[in-house]
Amino acid sequence: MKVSFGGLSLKNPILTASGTFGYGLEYTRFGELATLGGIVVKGLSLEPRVGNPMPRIAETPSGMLNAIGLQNIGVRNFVEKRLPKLPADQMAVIANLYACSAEEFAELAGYLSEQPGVAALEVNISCPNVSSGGILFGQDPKMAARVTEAVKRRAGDKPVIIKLSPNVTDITEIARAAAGAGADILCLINTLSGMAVDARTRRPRLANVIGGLSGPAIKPVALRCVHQVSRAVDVPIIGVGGIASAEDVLEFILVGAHAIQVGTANFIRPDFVFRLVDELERLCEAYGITSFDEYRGSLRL
Amino acid sequence: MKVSFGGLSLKNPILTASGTFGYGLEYTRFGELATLGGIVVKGLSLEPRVGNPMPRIAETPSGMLNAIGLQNIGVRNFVEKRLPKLPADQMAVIANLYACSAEEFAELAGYLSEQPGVAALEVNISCPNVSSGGILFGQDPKMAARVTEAVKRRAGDKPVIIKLSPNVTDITEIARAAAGAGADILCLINTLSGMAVDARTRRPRLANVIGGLSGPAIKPVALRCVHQVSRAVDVPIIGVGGIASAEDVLEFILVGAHAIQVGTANFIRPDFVFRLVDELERLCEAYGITSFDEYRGSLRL
Amino acid sequence: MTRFGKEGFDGDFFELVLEHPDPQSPAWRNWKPGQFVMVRPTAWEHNPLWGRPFSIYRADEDGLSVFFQIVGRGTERLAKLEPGDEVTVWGPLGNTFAVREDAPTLILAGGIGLAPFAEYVRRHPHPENLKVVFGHRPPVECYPLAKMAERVSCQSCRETCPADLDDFIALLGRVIPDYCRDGLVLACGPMPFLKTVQRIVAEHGGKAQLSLENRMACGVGACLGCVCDHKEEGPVSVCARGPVFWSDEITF
Amino acid sequence: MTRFGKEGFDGDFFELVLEHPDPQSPAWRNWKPGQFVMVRPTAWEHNPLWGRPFSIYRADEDGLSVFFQIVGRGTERLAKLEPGDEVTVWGPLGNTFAVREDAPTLILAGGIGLAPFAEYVRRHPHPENLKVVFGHRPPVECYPLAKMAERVSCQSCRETCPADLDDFIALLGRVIPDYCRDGLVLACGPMPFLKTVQRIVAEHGGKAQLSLENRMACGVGACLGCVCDHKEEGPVSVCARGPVFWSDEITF
Ligand SMILES: Cc1cc2nc3c(=O)[nH]c(=O)nc-3n(C[C@H](O)[C@H](O)[C@H](O)COP(=O)(O)OP(=O)(O)OC[C@H]3O[C@@H](n4cnc5c(N)ncnc54)[C@H](O)[C@@H]3O)c2cc1C
Ligand SMILES: Cc1cc2nc3c(=O)[nH]c(=O)nc-3n(C[C@H](O)[C@H](O)[C@H](O)COP(=O)(O)OP(=O)(O)OC[C@H]3O[C@@H](n4cnc5c(N)ncnc54)[C@H](O)[C@@H]3O)c2cc1C
Ligand SMILES: Cc1cc2nc3c(=O)[nH]c(=O)nc-3n(C[C@H](O)[C@H](O)[C@H](O)COP(=O)(O)O)c2cc1C
Ligand SMILES: Cc1cc2nc3c(=O)[nH]c(=O)nc-3n(C[C@H](O)[C@H](O)[C@H](O)COP(=O)(O)O)c2cc1C
Ligand code: FES
Ligand code: FES
Repeated sequence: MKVSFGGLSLKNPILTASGTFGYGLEYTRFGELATLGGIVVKGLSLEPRVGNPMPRIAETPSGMLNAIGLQNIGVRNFVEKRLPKLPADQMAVIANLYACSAEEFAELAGYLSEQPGVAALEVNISCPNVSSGGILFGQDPKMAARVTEAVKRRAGDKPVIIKLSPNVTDITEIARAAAGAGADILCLINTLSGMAVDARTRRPRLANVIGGLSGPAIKPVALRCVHQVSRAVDVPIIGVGGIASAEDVLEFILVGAHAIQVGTANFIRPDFVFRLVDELERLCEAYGITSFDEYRGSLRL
Repeated sequence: MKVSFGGLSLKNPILTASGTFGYGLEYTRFGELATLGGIVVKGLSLEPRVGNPMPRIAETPSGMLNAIGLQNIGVRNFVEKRLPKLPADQMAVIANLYACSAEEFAELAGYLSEQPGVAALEVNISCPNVSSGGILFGQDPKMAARVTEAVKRRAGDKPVIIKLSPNVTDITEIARAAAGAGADILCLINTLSGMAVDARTRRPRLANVIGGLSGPAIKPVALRCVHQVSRAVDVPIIGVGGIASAEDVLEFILVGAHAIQVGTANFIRPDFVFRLVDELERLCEAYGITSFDEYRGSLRL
Repeated sequence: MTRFGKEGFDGDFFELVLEHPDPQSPAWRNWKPGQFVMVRPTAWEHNPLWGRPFSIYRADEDGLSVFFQIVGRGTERLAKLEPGDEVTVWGPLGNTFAVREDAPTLILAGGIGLAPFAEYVRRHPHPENLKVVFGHRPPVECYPLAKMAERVSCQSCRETCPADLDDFIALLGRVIPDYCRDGLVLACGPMPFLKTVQRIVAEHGGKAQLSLENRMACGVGACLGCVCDHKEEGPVSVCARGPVFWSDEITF
Repeated sequence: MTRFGKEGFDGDFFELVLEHPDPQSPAWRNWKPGQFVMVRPTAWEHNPLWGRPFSIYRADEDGLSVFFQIVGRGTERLAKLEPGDEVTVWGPLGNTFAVREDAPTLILAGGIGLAPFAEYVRRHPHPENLKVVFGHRPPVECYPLAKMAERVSCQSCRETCPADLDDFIALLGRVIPDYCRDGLVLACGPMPFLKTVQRIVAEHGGKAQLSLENRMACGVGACLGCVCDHKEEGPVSVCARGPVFWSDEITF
């Protein structure tokens, strides 16, 4: 089940998605972290952040909306207090970076590049660029390239993963920009922009009004994005979006992903991702898949 | 339940969405067409079209993908053979226009503008512009404006509805372009671009590989789009995307829609939309909504 | 629309008996074998999204029933329905098999494709003109063949290994020609089976009707999701123009 | 993870009895009232998506049970579970109510907020120090109050019109102060109720614990979807840091 790509080497292709698995430690009572390919921790900023007001989450058909707003303990707290408790020598601990300017991103990268326990840096560019009036980094190829370069310059030998937003006219354009700027790996997709309201009380269901849609509902969009990007660029891809079964994992690999992340499905049951590792093994056997390298991108068109 | 906007006057705000209700006649055995606000017929092109190869549809979590590819009997066949059988004097028959160039769109509009039974023209700009190498009209504000103008010029006194694609970085930009070019009404959203594959056979589930995602899964995206556009332009909006209950109808009106369309939910049961009219009436009563004009856009932010 | 009773055949096979939606309506009083219904339990909410099409197996005062096999998510859930669970049913939908009272008629069924023929056989005024050839993988007891065999000549052929399939195809090659002169061939079953029937019938210049089982969403000709290629009319809805087609009308 | 039995109280109230997931584990052997479990039937697939949090009502060799009221989609479906249906349960989660054996302790419950106190009362070594004040809308028989009243003094107050609510608030205003000197107040119920308790306790300088019922997705402190505002720590997860908070620690 081992996979190696873009400078990352994983026991298996299963990672947890940022924001849905805390800092990993929340799940130690439900399974053995070391059995996973790795985990991506909640988006880290230079300073601790309090996030958005409540309510922050809403259920939707086969999915959910969140507007957590990047509440996190800050990158230093993470490195000092959480990272040492993670089995970082047995699985990949990937830091997810959240910032509002290319400089902040670079600073985060510089700091994290020196932490031996961190296997890679995942850059969340689905965040507003304060210096461009709130347009998201991930929605503009030039800005995406600038952030990628800035992070890459300071990341040392850590692989840099750029996590793309699906809320764009042409995701391959952003992917090309990030790849051109030196991204080692692309991760897609982040959440779709969505909203929910209560017709009776006339209130939005999220205090932030607009939030990110995730879960099985968005799987068709995520698969399409991975498929398109894997044909457009020559950079390995981590697929994420709606994965809720071993069958789903294979679908993402089939359209070109090297590894996948499980996000919202962690809420279906807390041991979901641990069970998924076993299920994937069984399913590969059932389908006669002996090599992910052979299977990857083998979609018959 | 009556609503009037943009030159349209409807018995109630409930329409059926293009491509999901045939030419209306398929449903006469399941309900009284005249009880609906109106119907939008399957996309019509100048000449009959055969559409895409099979398979064309796939089920997804709380949704579906389609790649019908605009199979239709052609606009003349529709006007001559189907339109006369519809109760066009008792509900709005809206023609949905499909073409691959602004000229074709204009020609369709010109022909339909002379048909008394047609209440309005809905322009599907989620189609590739052949003369621009396949970019969708709906993904470029300039092209969207050009099509709008071309149709508007030939539409006579028929209200022109521009139906927007959600597969864009900023839907308000396209909305502004269409509004600026004279659209009487905007309709949103068309389907999200998505795909599905079979991990075992390694084949795409749609012969066309990529298709359009619809159904309850996309409702949060549709609501967000209607919310954003209703704040950005001063043109009335028809909301569509995932509506599957009277509660959903109210949600769209709450964020600013004047009317709504029911698409995929017609497949839940063929009398769905007929029952919805009654349910909406009951729900308005339960929630004490006496005027849609008061309720519309009254979301408490 | 209706309520529910259920009779388990062996293993994965079920007769789902529903309250008859409307026995007195003209459409239902005149229904004929080959037609189908869309079935959708209310509890599905929007997942699975679509109803599932099933041939009408039986429809009388006692109820409406379909005979189905578990093959996926939808049928698995149908098999778990409990009496009292609400089910939406729409139909009768589609067209019907031809009946040529005096013509020797060969019925070819593959697996669950047997379902529409149960009533066809029961109704046929001259059962002596009918012959059923039935190919299947699960044991024959899973299917309602015994009842049919009381009225007409039935031959069944079980596939347990790939070689059996060749045998079955050879069998088709032997029987079909006899019905290609002045007879009628009717077939329902999986796609490869229908293709074989189409080929053999074409080779012998016979007349056959094939019932297709394309995936359906609306069931009423509105979504164009279920089309097949009609030689003259182009893509036509299997649900509305079919599900039964003359073998030489369509290309697969 | 577990299987299921169910006992309907009046109307919309149910005790859902599940096979105990793991009675011998240290976490379960040491569980205390105030803690909760996440409950999610397997058949939900991904709709509803999240498990639902419920206070642990009872947990012993005979099983694990929660006491719930139908308020929406999830609880409606829970009420329809049949014995044998598979349910995923994770817990015990969260923290617990304080126990001050010798302090006069006032238990304030609004509606279904009574659930966590059933076991609290049963376990308390000095029931004579406990008093329960219970506000509710459906008839009191819907709730498991009678059993509690065998052990401790209970006063209940039904709200049938808006004026009753004022009466209940007045009652709270009269009883709470008595427990504000050297006593303890524990409260669980709807948000407006908790706010009232918080205000009155603050006015009288007392100590109270409030159990919050925020919407939850993960239940384990990972998603940050359920946070409340902690005066010192900022937003904290109700599922992991709570659900029980000292009244003066948090702002609503
Ligand atoms: C007119 C008509 C009459 C039918 N009559 C009967 C009947 O009497 N009894 C009966 O058991 N079945 C009948 N079928 C087939 C039945 O509709 C399918 O078995 C059912 O829809 C499968 O649903 P599912 O959710 O269990 O399978 P899914 O989970 O949707 O699919 C499971 C597997 O079956 C395949 N599959 C599903 N539906 C079809 C299809 N329509 N065509 C080809 N492959 C498919 C899928 O590709 C997949 O591999 C009929 C179909 C049609 C169109
Ligand atoms: C720690 C904890 C312990 C709980 N203990 C119990 C218990 O013992 N017994 C019991 O019956 N309930 C308890 N609850 C509440 C219970 O979780 C909700 O009633 C349930 O999740 C509702 O699910 P639903 O799908 O039926 O409602 P939904 O359809 O999701 O919602 C229906 C309505 O209820 C409201 N609602 C739903 N959940 C909450 C919530 N958590 N907070 C505020 N409003 C909500 C919604 O806004 C909506 O108006 C507890 C909650 C928490 C967090
Ligand atoms: C509650 C929640 C919090 C999230 N927080 C982050 C985050 O901090 N950084 C990030 O890059 N993505 C974040 N995401 C997005 C997920 O990592 C993932 O890209 C997305 O949810 C799609 O995958 P899924 O459908 O499997 O959940 C969050 C998602 C959820 C549901
Ligand atoms: C099978 C199918 C065919 C469709 N055909 C058309 C079409 O011809 N023209 C068009 O503008 N939209 C078409 N649509 C899009 C719908 O009109 C609608 O915008 C979309 O499905 C979202 O609404 P829903 O979620 O209620 O289905 C089609 C949708 C489906 C599912
Ligand atoms: S299923 Fe919709 S046209 Fe046949
Ligand atoms: S429910 Fe996820 S943090 Fe509390």
